[in-house]
Amino acid sequence: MANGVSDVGADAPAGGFVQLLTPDGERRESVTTADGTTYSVDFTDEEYRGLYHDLVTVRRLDAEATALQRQGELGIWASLLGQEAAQVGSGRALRPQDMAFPTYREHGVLYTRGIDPIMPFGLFRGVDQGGWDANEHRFNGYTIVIGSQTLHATGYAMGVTMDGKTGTPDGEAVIAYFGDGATSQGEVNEAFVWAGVFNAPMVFFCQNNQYAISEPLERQTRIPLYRRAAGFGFPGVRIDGNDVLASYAVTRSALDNARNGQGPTLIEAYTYRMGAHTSSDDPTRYRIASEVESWKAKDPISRLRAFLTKQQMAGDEFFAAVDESAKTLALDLRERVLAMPDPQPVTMFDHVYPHGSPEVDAQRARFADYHASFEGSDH
Amino acid sequence: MANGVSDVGADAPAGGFVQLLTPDGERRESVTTADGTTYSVDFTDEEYRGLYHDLVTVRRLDAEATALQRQGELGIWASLLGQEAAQVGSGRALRPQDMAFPTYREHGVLYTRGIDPIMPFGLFRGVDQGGWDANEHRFNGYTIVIGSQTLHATGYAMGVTMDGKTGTPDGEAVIAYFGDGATSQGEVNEAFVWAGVFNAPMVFFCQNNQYAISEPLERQTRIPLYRRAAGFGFPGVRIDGNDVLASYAVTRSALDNARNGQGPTLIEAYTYRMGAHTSSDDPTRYRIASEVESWKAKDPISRLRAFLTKQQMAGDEFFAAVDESAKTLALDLRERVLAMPDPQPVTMFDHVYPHGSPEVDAQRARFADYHASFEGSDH
Amino acid sequence: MAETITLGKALNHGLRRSLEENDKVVIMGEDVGKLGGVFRITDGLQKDFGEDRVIDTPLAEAGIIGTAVGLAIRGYRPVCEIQFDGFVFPAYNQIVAQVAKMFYRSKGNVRLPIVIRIPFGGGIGAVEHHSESPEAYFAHTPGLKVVSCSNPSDAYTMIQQAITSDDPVVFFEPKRRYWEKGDVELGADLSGADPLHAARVARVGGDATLIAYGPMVRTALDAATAAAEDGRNLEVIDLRSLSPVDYETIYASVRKTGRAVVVHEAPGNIGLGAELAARISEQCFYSLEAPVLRVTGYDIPYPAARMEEEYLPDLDRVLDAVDRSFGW
Amino acid sequence: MAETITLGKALNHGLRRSLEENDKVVIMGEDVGKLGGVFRITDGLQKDFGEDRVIDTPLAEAGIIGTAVGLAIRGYRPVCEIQFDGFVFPAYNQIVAQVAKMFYRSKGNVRLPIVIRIPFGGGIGAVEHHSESPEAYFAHTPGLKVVSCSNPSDAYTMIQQAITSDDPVVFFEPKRRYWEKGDVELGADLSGADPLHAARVARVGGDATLIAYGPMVRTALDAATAAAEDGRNLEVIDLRSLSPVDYETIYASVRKTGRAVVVHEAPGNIGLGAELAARISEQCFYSLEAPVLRVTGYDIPYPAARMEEEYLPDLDRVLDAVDRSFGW
Ligand SMILES: Cc1ncc(C[n+]2csc(CCOP(=O)(O)OP(=O)(O)O)c2C)c(N)n1
Ligand SMILES: Cc1ncc(C[n+]2csc(CCOP(=O)(O)OP(=O)(O)O)c2C)c(N)n1
Ligand SMILES: [Mg+2]
Ligand SMILES: [Mg+2]
Repeated sequence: MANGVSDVGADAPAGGFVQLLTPDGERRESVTTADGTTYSVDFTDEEYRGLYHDLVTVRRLDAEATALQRQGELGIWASLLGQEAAQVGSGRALRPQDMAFPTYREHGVLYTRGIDPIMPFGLFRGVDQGGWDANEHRFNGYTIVIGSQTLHATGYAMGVTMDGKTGTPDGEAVIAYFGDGATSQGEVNEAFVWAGVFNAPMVFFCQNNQYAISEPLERQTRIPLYRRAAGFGFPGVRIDGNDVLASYAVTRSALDNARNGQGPTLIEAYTYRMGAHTSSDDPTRYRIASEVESWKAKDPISRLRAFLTKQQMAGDEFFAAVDESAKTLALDLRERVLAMPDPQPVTMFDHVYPHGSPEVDAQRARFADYHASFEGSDH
Repeated sequence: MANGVSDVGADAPAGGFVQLLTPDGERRESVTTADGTTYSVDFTDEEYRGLYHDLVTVRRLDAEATALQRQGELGIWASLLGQEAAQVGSGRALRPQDMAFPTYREHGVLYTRGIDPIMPFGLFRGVDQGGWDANEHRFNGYTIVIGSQTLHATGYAMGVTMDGKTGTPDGEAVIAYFGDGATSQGEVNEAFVWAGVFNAPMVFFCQNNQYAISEPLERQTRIPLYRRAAGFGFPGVRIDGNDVLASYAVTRSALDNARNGQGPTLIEAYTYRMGAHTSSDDPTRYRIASEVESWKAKDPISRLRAFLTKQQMAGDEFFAAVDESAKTLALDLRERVLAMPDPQPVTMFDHVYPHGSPEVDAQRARFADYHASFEGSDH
Repeated sequence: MAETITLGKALNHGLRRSLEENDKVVIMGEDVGKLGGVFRITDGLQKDFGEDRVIDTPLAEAGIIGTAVGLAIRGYRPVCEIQFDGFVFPAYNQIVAQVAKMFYRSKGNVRLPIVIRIPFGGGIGAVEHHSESPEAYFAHTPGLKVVSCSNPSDAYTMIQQAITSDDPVVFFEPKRRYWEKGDVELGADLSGADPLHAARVARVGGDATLIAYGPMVRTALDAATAAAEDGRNLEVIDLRSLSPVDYETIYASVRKTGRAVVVHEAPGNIGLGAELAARISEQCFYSLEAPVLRVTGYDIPYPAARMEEEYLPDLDRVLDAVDRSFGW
Repeated sequence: MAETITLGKALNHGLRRSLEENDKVVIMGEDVGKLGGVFRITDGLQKDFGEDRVIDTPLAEAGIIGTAVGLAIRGYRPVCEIQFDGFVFPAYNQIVAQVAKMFYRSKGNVRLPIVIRIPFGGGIGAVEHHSESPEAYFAHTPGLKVVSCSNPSDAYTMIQQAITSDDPVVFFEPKRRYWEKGDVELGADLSGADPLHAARVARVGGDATLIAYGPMVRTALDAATAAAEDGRNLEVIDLRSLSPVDYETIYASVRKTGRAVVVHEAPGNIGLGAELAARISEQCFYSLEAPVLRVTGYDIPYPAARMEEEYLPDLDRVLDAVDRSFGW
């Protein structure tokens, strides 16, 4: 129940965080938090390289999306730049049976679930609003209204318990993603209430990227966010969100606690949004370049690269190959995004109700008639 | 910032509470909580007797209201039976310049503000919906939608700060009342967020009477409620809500902290709703008689009476006089409630908008015409 | 076997049967367990089906609906009770932005078979927030289906139909009619019942059409009885479904009678009556002998209990409107 | 001095003047400070008036409105920004149960001079929740006044009038028109302006009446221009106030033209157009040559951006309705 304030790395915020890989690429064997929990990872060289591969790939895909947006091919893009470690680490920590509830920024988590990265592009291009099957992908639809998905995740987790799928090492667990700004929403706090009362098998994963659009963290709280959990009766742990190993280790542990029947955990991944909030945003209006600069030194990818290099797990050839494969994937993505067909306008009448509605049917029919009346004219 | 878990009285819940007067009427000189705060009171004999007077009076008035409801003179009544100490103690702790935001049950607080106890009876009788001037009485309207008033109180407290009325011993402070059930509402948690971020000069006073209608506390939380505050960055203190001295001492201290610019405090008054939720409720469906019985032994009035007797501050004559004066007040209240005129139906069109509305005016006029058309008929 | 039971009891039976027939059905809300809800609609269900099927939730309406969404994604069929009409608003965001839209957003991949039960309307002498008629807020929202029952038999079948349906349904219960009795065929096969979205001609007549739903159906029927004494034969339509509305039944009636009066408790301005009047005016333009008239609550907050009788549409106001229609 | 500025800039000027003239006026919302709001409507105001007057709030809409209520009780005049239409719902409970009702509940003792600014409507190619038209949810609620501006000059005066008013006002801003320019008399005395609740005849004509508000006024005017080429002279009414509606202006027009078409982006079902159609049908029963027709959004969730042009009423659909009216 105690809060997981860990030993303080040189770059840690007051109160510390769990860090297994320093910005310089130094590996700490393990970290033990104040409540006595020890976090570590036990990866093979191949797995370390795999994480690097993921980080580079999701960053590259993100960059491609940013470019597509600038070229007018996407209506908007919510970049994950800077948050790759938080997402890849936590995403890789999920077991296949687990269920994730993202916001609109979890492209990295999506990728780690083995989902085709094009999946959310319909939404950002404006051809649909997501449109995927949450259960098929064990990955809920992107949720735009801040915080709402945390309640969905909690209800889903209650269902996991009701289905008898907790209490064993191969039970199911649920993870809900949200931002620092979201912690102010009533609904998110209600999710904390519910999760506590029903001992829901879930992990609340808060990516504290220091901003909610233009508003810095102190507009949402005067104490570190991970401490919120204690007020609801479950543990909160802060991690170095730019450290993929810490993100993996702590999320894996929290998920396993959940699946074993030990209830919820809040993880605050302390990170930074390196880019704009979305492509519509202009961060120069509210933050100074030196702040961004200082976070560059904590980059999640370069530290893993330094580590791999020092440990001689990988060399230039590997890094080049990873860049190349990421680029190939990105270019493939680009092509497929450009090829996305515009939806037939009449399809906007589809999927309003599972059982349909005579009213919607009538409107669809009138719409079709009306548009047919223009056929051949210059409309 | 630490939570105020105090030494544990024999009847205290796990984790303890601040108690200055035991159920047997034993006085503890002072109590020091884990964070080093010492709570005490320094009352004259007259003041002790005054508190007793208040407790008895508000209970008697409450009983009269219950009777009036049973006789069909009130539509509903929300009894404070059992919660007199929490309300009188905290209410007396308010300074004249302070502002209170009640729920629908704070008749005792209302009384301690020197307000005519008939004020809320229009609401319960159904002749109006409260209808008083919040600022004139430094006592907001009764709020029925659970939790909403906590945000109003927080906004008001922000205004106090903006007016420069904090930071000195004669600054203003704000108190918001709510129940254990209310702590689950998103809006209440948003009030905690706001109060923390804006360091609002306020006290959140939660009367944990163990039930939200039929639902016991464990449906709202798995840890003590006072600990919620720590998650938002301000202190939480639990008090023996049946001890008027603890209620006074801790509330006074928290209010003074607020007015001095030290920000918010959450007080959990651990108490018990001895009666039904409201006159519409049937508590036998969800709680056992022995539970109620066990709380009778912790009655807020009998312990103060025992104390006054032991300390020879008061004797039978005084107690009889108090009963008599309470009775007189209650009978006067009864008479005045019975004399409350039914509202003229056409007044339902009043006060929809400060600046009026042609639409409402037109409807009022049609209403008047329509009813005039029945004049002289047997309608 | 037909039994004569109250509307409240009929709902209780319908919920019980739904719990029996599909173990994915769960009931959730404030005080729905031991207490059986403040109106006892879920009386005895927790005892018989357990705390996992009939769930006393924390006191937060957004939480109730938001977790129901998650349970529905998981494959459950939550039936959520909102304690009173005036307390649905904390859940409004979840209802209009999530419940109503997830099927659309997911291109039909995610169904949310959620029923949101709301006791609504006035006439019980209650304090503020306990007597409101918020149905238009939901009926205006695409993606939600909205229904209201008016009698025990419909209560029994419609609640089961709503639970069986994969559409999200907001189910308005006429709280002042909870204690009114009627015959109910308990255990009857639902396939024989009227479809959930069909209106019903509750009384056949040829002179004018009264359109009502929920608590006002009784009022409309009483008005029709009174009008019959004056020699006016009124047709009464019980809408049953507020979104979508079964317009064909309405148009057929109005084309026959040439006059229509819509009755509801909710404020008139942009209420359901506005839509009905607009549609009827358009679709029955050449049949109408008089404009469609509305008898509704006034455009003021719901007043204190001692004024509610004058606020609520009653027999006299309905008859007055009928008179005005004939006087046009 | 008249200046040619955008609607967004006009609002900014109006807010600035309100902040200058009454130090009880405070602006609050998400990102309204340094960023100046996502649409820059509050640009520069925090810099000039300080963090106590222009308040970046935590990310919670119920909190914004709920604390505004408290500030108003304290004597402040909060102007709350809701970032987008689709994000007002977490605050819905505070708006309909508190803001709308406190004056009534308190028998006129507690005034809440709160303005809730909501950029609304579609046409900007945005993702879900950023293009909605929720005005009917508020206009149906007694106790709220609801307005919408359609051009820079109105934007400038109406925002000031709303802030000066003691009524709680929901102020809908046509976001797709933020960048459209018009002449504004900056600094003009408000007493010379149209009252906040008056509709305006935006174009005089005798053949049919188009009724619109907010973003659709431009569309209606364009349609009228196009119709003029076909020899049809359309009158265009800009409602400006959605609750209450200035019906006298509307009735006068429709009695003159005999035909009315209402245009709005919101779904048609129980939208503002329903009320207008119902009222006009009743009050102009003998003047109407054809039923009141409505051109609105469809009764579906707001679709993905690449379909929104077909969803939104446009010049062609308005003209089509005018044709249908004449064809009746
Ligand atoms: C209820 C609601 N209010 C406002 C918005 C507009 N909005 C979109 S993102 C955002 C900031 C979110 O901040 P945070 O939770 O920290 O997540 P981040 O974007 O930084 O990942 C806001 C205010 C919204 N989407 N939903
Ligand atoms: C938003 C809302 N939901 C439901 C209700 C119905 N209701 C009235 S009192 C109550 C229980 C309140 O419990 P608590 O906060 O513990 O206060 P208490 O009545 O015990 O003093 C409920 C559910 C309400 N008034 N408001
Ligand atoms: Mg953030
Ligand atoms: Mg309680």
